[in-house]
Amino acid sequence: MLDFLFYFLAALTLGSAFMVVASRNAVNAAMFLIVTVAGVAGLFVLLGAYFLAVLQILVYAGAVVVLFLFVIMLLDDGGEAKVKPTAVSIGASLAAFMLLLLGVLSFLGGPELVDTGAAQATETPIGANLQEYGRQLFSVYLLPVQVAGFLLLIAMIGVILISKRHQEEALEE
Amino acid sequence: MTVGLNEFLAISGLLFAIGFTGVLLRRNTLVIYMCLEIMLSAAILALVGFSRFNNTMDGNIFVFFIITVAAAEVAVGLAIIVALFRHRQTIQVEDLNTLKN
Amino acid sequence: MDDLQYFKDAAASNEWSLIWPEISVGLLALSLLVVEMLVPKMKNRLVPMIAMIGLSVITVTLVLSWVGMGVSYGESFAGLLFQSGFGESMRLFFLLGGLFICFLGYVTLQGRAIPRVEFFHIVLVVTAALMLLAQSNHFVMIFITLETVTIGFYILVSYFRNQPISLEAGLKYLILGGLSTGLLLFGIALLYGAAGNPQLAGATAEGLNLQALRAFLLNHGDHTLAVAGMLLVLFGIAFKVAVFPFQIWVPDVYQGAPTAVTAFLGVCSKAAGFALMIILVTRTFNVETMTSITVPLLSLMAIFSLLYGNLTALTQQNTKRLMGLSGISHAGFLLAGVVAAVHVDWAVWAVVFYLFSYMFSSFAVFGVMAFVEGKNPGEGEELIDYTGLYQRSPFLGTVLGIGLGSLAGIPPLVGFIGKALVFIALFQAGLYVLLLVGALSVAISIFYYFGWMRTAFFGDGPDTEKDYPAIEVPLPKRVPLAIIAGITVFLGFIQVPLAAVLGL
Amino acid sequence: MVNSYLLQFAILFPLAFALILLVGGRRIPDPVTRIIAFFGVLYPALIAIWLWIAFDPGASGYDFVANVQTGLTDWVGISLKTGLNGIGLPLFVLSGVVGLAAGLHSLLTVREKVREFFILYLLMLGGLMGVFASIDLFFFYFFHELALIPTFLMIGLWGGRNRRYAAMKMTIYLTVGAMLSLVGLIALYVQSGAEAFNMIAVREAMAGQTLSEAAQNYTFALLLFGFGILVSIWPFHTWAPLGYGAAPTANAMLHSGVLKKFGLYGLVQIAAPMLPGGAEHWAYLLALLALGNVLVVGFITVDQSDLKQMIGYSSVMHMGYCFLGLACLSVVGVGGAVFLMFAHGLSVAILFLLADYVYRRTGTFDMNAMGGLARKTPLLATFFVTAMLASIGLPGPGLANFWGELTVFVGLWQWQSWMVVPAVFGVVISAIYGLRSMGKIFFGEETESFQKRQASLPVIRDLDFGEKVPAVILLAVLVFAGLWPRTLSDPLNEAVQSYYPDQRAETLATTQEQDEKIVYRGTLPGNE
Repeated sequence: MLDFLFYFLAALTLGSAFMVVASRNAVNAAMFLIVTVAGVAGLFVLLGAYFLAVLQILVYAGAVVVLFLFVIMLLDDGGEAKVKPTAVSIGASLAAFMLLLLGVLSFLGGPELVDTGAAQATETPIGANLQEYGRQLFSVYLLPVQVAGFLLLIAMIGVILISKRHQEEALEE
Repeated sequence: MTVGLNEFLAISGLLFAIGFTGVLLRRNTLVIYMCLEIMLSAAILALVGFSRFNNTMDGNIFVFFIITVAAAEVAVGLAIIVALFRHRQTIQVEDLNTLKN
Repeated sequence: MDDLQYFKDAAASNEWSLIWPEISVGLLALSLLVVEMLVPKMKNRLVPMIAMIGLSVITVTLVLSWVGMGVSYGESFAGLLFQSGFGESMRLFFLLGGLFICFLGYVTLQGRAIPRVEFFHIVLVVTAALMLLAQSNHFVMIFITLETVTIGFYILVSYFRNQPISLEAGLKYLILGGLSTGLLLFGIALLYGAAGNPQLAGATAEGLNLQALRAFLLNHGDHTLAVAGMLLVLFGIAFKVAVFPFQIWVPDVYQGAPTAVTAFLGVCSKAAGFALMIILVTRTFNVETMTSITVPLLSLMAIFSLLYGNLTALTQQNTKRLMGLSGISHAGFLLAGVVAAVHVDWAVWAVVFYLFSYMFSSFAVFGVMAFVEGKNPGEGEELIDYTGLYQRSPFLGTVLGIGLGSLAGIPPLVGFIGKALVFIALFQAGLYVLLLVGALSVAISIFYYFGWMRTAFFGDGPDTEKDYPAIEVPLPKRVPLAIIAGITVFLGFIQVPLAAVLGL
Repeated sequence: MVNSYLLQFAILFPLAFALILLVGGRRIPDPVTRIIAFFGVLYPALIAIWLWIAFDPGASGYDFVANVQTGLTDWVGISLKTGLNGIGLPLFVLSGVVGLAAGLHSLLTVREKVREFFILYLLMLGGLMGVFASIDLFFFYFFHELALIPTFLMIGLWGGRNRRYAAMKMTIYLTVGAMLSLVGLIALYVQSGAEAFNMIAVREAMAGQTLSEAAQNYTFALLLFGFGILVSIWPFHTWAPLGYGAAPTANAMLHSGVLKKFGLYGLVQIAAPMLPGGAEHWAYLLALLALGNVLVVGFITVDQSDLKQMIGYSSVMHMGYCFLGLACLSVVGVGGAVFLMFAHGLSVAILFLLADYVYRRTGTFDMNAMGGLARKTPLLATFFVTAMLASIGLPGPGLANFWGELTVFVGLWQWQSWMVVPAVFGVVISAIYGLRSMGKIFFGEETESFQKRQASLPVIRDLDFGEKVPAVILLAVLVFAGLWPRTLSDPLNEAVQSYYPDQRAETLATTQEQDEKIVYRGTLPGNE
């Protein structure tokens, strides 16, 4: 059952990711992005990272993609159908894709990794639960949390700054 | 389940590759941005997978930070795209050609 | 009770006093927002002053604290940070950088209908993040500080929100920055996965900690995942420092960004990347199985950066793009120094010295650019706009001459010392090809730097149909530029102060 | 002890005065600028002459040694170590004297952008004093570049016709040469394994070991071609006449008279003694190139009708003799080369100076458009003839040049006898162009074009006091050195003997079976 779920989620994730790249329409792309994100969240569940799965759904599907959709509606761009990608760019992209694929396959074929599959964990050995997150984030990782706070602050300020309509500041001096 | 780390890594690698290809291939900046998010998701998936099979918590915590940052990045990025659209009425990459020699 | 003890232990290892400069800069950044609220009428004059004075005080205090109390070394924050002489000197570097960027921002933003306070706030936050970045010893710390810096730069590059050129540069930086973040993260994930693999002897639970990672790599430096991860991480950073072939974004972004931001990007962001390079290449990945890959790879990247940057800069007419392209060749020099540092210990200091020299000389040039440029996008940025600059403002002409001369590596300016140190390190490391390419690229760079100088100094030729106005620089604004130019000259003769800082 | 500080002050004074002028900005009125600049050029000259007197002739090593830490010692062993030995002394004196003369000349003649001119001039002078006073290899190079950069700027800003092209061409050539020599110096230092980057330490380190032949050869090649380009070795000489032709007089004097000797000095003091194997390997090629300087450039010189260009070419040509002396790698040859460097520096500086005087009176450098100047300006003619004869190397007033060339020939005779023939033929060439130029400018009838031009020129007068002073200073030192060479040749001999210990002895013993004792321990003129 779990195996089936894994393959189902994997197919879902990859397929919808592919559709994000392939779909002409930005709205469709965003929709498929939601599916991708949900698929990844599902995989998180399989990996026992329930909290991250919830976070992924909340932040990505709930906020990020909605933001995307919002912007797409707002901009109402004509779509990119008119401009076809050039042969060169397609070729380059395919080459890059093949290279990456090759890389992925080659390191998966490495002897060290094949063994790791044995390191199966049937129960949940690491406390990937909320309490453990709390402990870690507010003790060992307190400094990065503080920095992240500043990061969010400047991101917020930046968004307000950039998206304000041209309400000109009074010139002093 | 019989599915091991390798399978998760394969998914992650493929996801990364798809995202990367999208960044190179697409012309719509919004879609490019979505592809970047796919790449990030791929990295996250790899981290969570490793974290699970290596039995260490660090990877999970790292993912927490990554999601936080990604959200902030998207907000800033979309703000820039919207602001640019106001001036240019376009979000296609090839129209962004004011900067040149 | 158990939990309480847990937090107590963690709190004991978080020695916040060690990072007081970063905390002070952060608080200073917050205080700017408060000032804006409290005295909205005065903010445009008050805020830059507070930022600059605050940063100066922190800088002086930092230096005094070294003299008075010495420097502490070793891990702190449970291994998130690692205090070292290198970290201390980079702290000073970023403080000085932030200070001068505030000045440049003050000059650039003046007379523009654009909010000011946010600029200084973001610059300060980015500065604090940069300072932490240089002391990081943990991938979480590296990632979060690097991202703070990057997001800060997304905003700063597109700061002139009413100029499409600035927004366009911001978008380009955003996309390529996102790409590099992706590469970096995937690389980190692979390294983490390899290091924590319970099947391997010597696996570590702390795969994100650089020391633990290095201990693992000593045994398994040739592990496929580890090597792939290392390469991805290096490529991700290569985007930030803009070395070949990850330099494509540079000219556009440099041109579109406000001049103060271009300077910030060209100096501090680049320095951050190289600080990471030093931390990673010479202190983490410096195991034999990995250096056999990194040294040839980075050498090649350095060679191509040197050649690409210089050759493309030769025909460049836009000064901002010129600074960007020549910056690529400087990145090549720095990267060459990093490669040398793999073999020669003191070469790290050659790189840091070069960074400092690059900062002073670039700031001298950017400082002049901020005064020459006009208020409209693209105005006063072409080489031709510098025609007869010396006649129009002897002060700016002199500062420009000093800055460009130092960038070109001409004695007696500090840039020459930096280059010479890198050369010596390269020779000691046996990297003769790099050395020769470096020497060649110095010779090439003379063309465009001198071409610029020639326009500024001898620019009384036939192409002066347009009457260029004289530029008046009021005395208070001269002082920072004069100090920077003075340091550039002084350090060319006597390197004792800088050497003392680096020798911590 | 005090004298050691004097050496550093000789570098510091011009730089400090330049700084004062720079910081003072436009607030400093012109007369004050000139006074400051006057002391800036006077002090180094006085110090140079004082150290000449105070130098211990018996010292075979360095005198007046002082060491200042600049901060790089811990990493790469660089510190500002200064001192003079027998090879450095003549050149240090040369820079002081020529610097004074050229400075005085500019003080009286420069009219536009006075402040900028003297800032650059003083920078250049400080660099020059530093070049020959540095024991540290790094600062040796550093000061050379310090003196070089103002040269480019001064040519670009105050130069004559073709100045931009000349400045650019010079910049390219000299930068390439300088980079090559820097790489060579670094190669030398790192391979020697010395703890400090100075001549003494490197020499000691090199004495304790022998580098592989290949390493010696390529390191020496880097230095040879790097330094060679800086000294305008044939066929890399084309920048020199062009540059001197365009340069303001003071620049041409300082650069051709003193700064150019940097490369030769580097070869004599550093490259050849520290890399004997490499020197041996390249000596023959060097000698051939030097003959190219003497003959090829010599013929080109004869063809010149532009006075300044002609002097520029003749200076390139005479460098050939210095190279020839160096290629001998014997005490006699090298000693002669250094002595010739000194003498040539003075004589070429006078010639450039006098060329400027001629220009002021005739309004042209074209020798075909002058004539008969001797009748109106007998003193100028006397000076010119004297200087030209000295430059040719005839005995008499130019005794110093004569000693130098003669010694080079002696050294050459002992090494490759056949080369003496073309070398002496070179003297004939220089006699031809020298005499022709005298004839065209000063004797014979005034040409028509000159007569026409005179209408628009001020009345031609002979040298006034201000013009006499620099020329007299230079001539006096030249004559003094010619009449009493011991003061320079004794220390020189000491230094050269310790650096070139019969390197050729073995080679020659087999080929010529002569008594090396007499030949190679030969003494320099005035030392009997």
